[in-house]
Amino acid sequence: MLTALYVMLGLALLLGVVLGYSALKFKVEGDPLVARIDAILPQTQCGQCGYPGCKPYAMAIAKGEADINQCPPGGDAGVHALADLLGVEYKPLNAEHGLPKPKSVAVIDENVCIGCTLCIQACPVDAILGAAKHMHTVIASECTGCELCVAPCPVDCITMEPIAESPANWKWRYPVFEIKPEPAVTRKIAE
Amino acid sequence: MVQEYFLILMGTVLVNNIVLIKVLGLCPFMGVSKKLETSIAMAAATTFVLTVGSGTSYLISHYLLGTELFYLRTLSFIVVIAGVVQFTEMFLEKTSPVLYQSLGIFLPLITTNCAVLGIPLLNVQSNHNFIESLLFGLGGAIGFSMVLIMFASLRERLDAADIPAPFKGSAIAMITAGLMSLAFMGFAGLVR
Amino acid sequence: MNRSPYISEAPSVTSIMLKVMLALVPAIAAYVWVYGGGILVTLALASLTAIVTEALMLKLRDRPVRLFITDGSALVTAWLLALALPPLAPWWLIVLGTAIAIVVAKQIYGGLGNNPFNPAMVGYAALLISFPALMTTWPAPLALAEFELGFVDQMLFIFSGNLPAGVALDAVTSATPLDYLKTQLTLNHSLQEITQSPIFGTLGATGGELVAAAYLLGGLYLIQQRIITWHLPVAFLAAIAIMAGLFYLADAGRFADPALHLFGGATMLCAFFIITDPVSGPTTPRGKLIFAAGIGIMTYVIRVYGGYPDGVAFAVIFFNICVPLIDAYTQPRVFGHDK
Amino acid sequence: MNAIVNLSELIKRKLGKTGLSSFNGGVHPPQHKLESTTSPIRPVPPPARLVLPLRQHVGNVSKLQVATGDHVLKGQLLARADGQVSAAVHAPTSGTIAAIDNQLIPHPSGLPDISITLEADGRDEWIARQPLDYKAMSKQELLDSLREAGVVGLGGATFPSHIKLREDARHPVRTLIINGAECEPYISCDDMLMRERAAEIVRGIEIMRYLLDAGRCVIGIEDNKPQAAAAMRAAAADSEVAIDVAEVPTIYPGGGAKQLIKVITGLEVPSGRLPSEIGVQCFNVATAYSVHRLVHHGEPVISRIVTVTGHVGHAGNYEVPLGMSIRELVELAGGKAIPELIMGGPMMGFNLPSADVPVVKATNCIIVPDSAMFPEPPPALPCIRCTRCADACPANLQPQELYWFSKSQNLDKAREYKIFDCIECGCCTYVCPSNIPLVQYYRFAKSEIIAQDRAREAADIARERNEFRLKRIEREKQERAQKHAQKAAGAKTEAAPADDAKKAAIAAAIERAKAQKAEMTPKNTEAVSPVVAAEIAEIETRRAEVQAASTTEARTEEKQSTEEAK
Repeated sequence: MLTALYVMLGLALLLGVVLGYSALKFKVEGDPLVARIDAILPQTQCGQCGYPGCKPYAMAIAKGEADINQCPPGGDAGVHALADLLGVEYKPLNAEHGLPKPKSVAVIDENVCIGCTLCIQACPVDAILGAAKHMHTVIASECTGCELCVAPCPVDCITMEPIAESPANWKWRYPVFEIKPEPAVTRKIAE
Repeated sequence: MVQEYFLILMGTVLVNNIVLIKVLGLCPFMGVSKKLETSIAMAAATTFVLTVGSGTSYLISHYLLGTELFYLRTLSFIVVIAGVVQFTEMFLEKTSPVLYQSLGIFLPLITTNCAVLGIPLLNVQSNHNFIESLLFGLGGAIGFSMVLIMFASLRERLDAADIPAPFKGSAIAMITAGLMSLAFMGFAGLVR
Repeated sequence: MNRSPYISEAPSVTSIMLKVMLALVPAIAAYVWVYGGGILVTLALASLTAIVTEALMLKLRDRPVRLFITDGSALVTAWLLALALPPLAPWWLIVLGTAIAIVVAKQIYGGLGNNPFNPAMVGYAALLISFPALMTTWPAPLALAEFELGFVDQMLFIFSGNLPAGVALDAVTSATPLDYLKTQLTLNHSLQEITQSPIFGTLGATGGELVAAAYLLGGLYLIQQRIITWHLPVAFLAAIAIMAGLFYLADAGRFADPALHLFGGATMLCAFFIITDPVSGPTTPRGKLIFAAGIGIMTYVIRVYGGYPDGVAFAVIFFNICVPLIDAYTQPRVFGHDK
Repeated sequence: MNAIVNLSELIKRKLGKTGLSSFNGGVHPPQHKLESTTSPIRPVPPPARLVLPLRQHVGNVSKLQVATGDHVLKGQLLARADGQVSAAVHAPTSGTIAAIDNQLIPHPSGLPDISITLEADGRDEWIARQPLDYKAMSKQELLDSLREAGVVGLGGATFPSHIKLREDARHPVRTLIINGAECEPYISCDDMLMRERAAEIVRGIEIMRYLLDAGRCVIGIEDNKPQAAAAMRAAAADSEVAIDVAEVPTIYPGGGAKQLIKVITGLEVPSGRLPSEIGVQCFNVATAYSVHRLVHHGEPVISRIVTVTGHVGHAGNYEVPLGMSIRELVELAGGKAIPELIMGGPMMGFNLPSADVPVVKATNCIIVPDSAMFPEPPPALPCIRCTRCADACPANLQPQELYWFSKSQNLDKAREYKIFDCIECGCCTYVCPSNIPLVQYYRFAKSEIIAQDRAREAADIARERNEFRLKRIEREKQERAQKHAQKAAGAKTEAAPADDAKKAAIAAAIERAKAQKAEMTPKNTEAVSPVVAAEIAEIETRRAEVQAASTTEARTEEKQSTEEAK
């Protein structure tokens, strides 16, 4: 009986030493995962996920504090990508955090704008130009469509306008495959 | 001699394939076969654990436990395997964090993979010597890796197939595993 | 809108399937000549089962029934399975095998174009595992049989299992050459003694060699019609011939000559009709060579060392599993890319 | 059949008879060129109304140079090239600018785009034309005038030619290839141009060759156009420079730039690179012709040869002013009912969204189909992996795999299997027994991948800008804290030499509070000139009015807080 104890003790000690050594040897610094999660996020910095930006949300996911389905701008594809990266099950977007919308840009009605600069301070990507008391303009190409500038405007002069389809950004549609009748699920919705 | 070793290897890889014929280690087989990349990593990790595990287990059961302490076999094997798995985990986390993340829970679960414990126990049962034990472990590991990778590549293709809704996902995977098993049954009798 | 190209020059799927069936006709004729008309009953039964199960599954899956029934793929599967089964197999075995092939191996995976395994071979292997005795009971070629069953007798046998009064089962069946070879070798008979048996004919098997030649003929027609490419049959036959040749050269007393392996068993059927199934096979030229050679080698190994007299079905399914990997690693060089 | 043809070509090449190379696959669709080659090119008088889209080329939209109501002359510049990758647009006849707005353009999207509408005055009055003495001017000047004349590739790609004609010291062009292969069925505009205006084309080629300083010059013509080849050969013989005419085998898509380069030089253009990087440059014959018109006649690109064929009375080639309505053109050619129209050939063309779209620089062919010509294909079946498509693919791709990945929207895999090497020639669909619209799947996958890449790029920029902003805020906070600390330290030494920690802490807290207030005040309102201050006051009153009108309490509070801060 005692031998058995000694044997197990010895084994445990030996393994302990080996593992202890390798724990030191293979110590991981930082979390490279955050960068990879951040790369998937759409960088709208809109805060709809409940975190102050995309990076904080990425950190929260990496820590396991946040779920992967809290980013409406990333859409379904984003959730799929995160699920793939993290090896977890896909889940549909959490409606609490909002629903995906067509990509839009902020447009300032320059007749109404009073130049208060509140929107400039709200913009997470410095995409609004203008000095105090001068009307402001959105750099459309830099605007992420986060809508953070809409609420602070005291005169409600900012509107979100969906990006129109033009021959330059037009996409080919998914070909309709005639042989399949409508799947049962969508038909139910139609009813 | 060489021929015998070859037969052990072939026998464990094909004829008595650990997953499809012995039906061991189904948990990672079903769980980590959704993506080819992940399955290759899992295969490599399991191969390492199995080979090292069966070698050390042989040493322990022969030189440490002998015949009188045989009742400690399962226990000590588990301890050793857990240690090897822990080591693999640390190594992977350092070298490939993404892989580490995508293997997720299945990496520590190698410990409880019945194939990994089963092989050392089968070794003892069939009185293999050290080299035979190693080969048996390696063969089992190759067999496991082979079918895991084949299965993963097949499942990747099935992803886009027009599979009827009730069979999507795990159901078709189980059926596919069954049909794979059918193919491996044809090897029966190749090696006794 | 925007469906360019607006013109097309392609045979339809249906016409491809019909040509495959046409290519099987000589073999069926040879079958009738060698084993009697019973095979026609088997074919009809298998066809009927295939169409009924396929239609049923399409209905359940909510897919257009007429469109997919008329593509002819179910019939091809049924015919191939029927030709692989022993000619006088009982009716329920035929129905069961065809149903497994169509339902499990084909429709559950999504039907035409989606099945990763060769449906006919899945049906065959499932039957072989489940009913080994029935699946290895072959009728003797009419030329060798002690009692010659007529068409009606054969039909009765298929449906009821009863032979005409006074005829023993042994009188109408015989071991297939590959089967006989295997059992006799285990009894330590030498190859020379074994091949004295009349069932071995001139090339491989009395009767069987005629059928094999008919398959070869049909296969050449398919190659000429560009339904199949030469890669698969050539690599497969070459692999079997080389394996058999090497072993035969090494020890002619224990290993049969290549001719037996090429013309015996299901070799020719497999070479031109089974492994050439495009859906479950590889698509790259190099992949096809690897795939077919692999099946050839594995078939030979199972024949010589395995527990089953013929290993074609298992080898085909095994390499079906490998197809995605083979394809992934044999991608040809794309225009403008370095290798 | 293909196999036999390929084999025969292979043998021919092995015997070294042609000195030509070949590419994988290809198909042999029925030619249907005779319909449109029986009569010579017919000139078309300028119509009453022309619509000129500003996006007729690859690259940036041209910059407008005219306004509504302006009167312009034939050949006058309407829109200038914007940047290097762009081309100019000119008036094809004299008249008045009636409108500048969005008009339907011949584009597969069927979407309108910014266009100039020109009402012709019927005088068709030319602007002063000045032929160029190209040997006397610098190459750069010549390139600039090409850019200003709107010369683009007229084979269909409409890539601005001046970029391709620029000499590049790193990649000297050894072989200049002039593409007269015209492999698509039905189209014969290049064929007729070569037959009738071979000498002019050769003049253009001489200029191109001079610009590129190319060592060798080859005109590639498919061997189904013996008349064009003979005409070009005769014209080339008259030229002072050596120009070869190579009759290449007739096989679709042998006229694709990459394929033609492979056939003539045996070189493959590396994936994602330009032909110039392997020392080859390739132009359409019509492009060479427009270079000639510019240099020797001073005429910009205002018309092009268009094949009108199919279900029309007088199928043939027409020299059409750009901007002419396609409906008018088809009616001119004797087309009656126009249910649908195809622009381009039957392999790569597309349905026009309407007959009322203008002829543009890319319009090489208009097909008026009747129902028997292009019957609706039977329903598509699943792919049976027969690999006929792979055998036909000139890019040596595996179309069945690309289809599988595009269909399941597995875009990463599609890219991995090199979907961007697909030239969308349509050979795969042409031979598909299952009638799968393969090319459509690839177009979908490609445009989806491009959109994804753009989104990723935008995200990267947004991330950068966000990080920059966070850093800036952090820096400003630190600077403020530093300032306060200094002030506090100064106050401390003055007021309390006994070093009263408590007082210092309070001072710091006050400073912090002030700082917070300051932060709330927009920074850029400090130190304004009196004029601006007056303006501020004005805006303030206006804002007060606006806010008085608003009912929400929160807003009033906000306003108060801002005003307090001031």
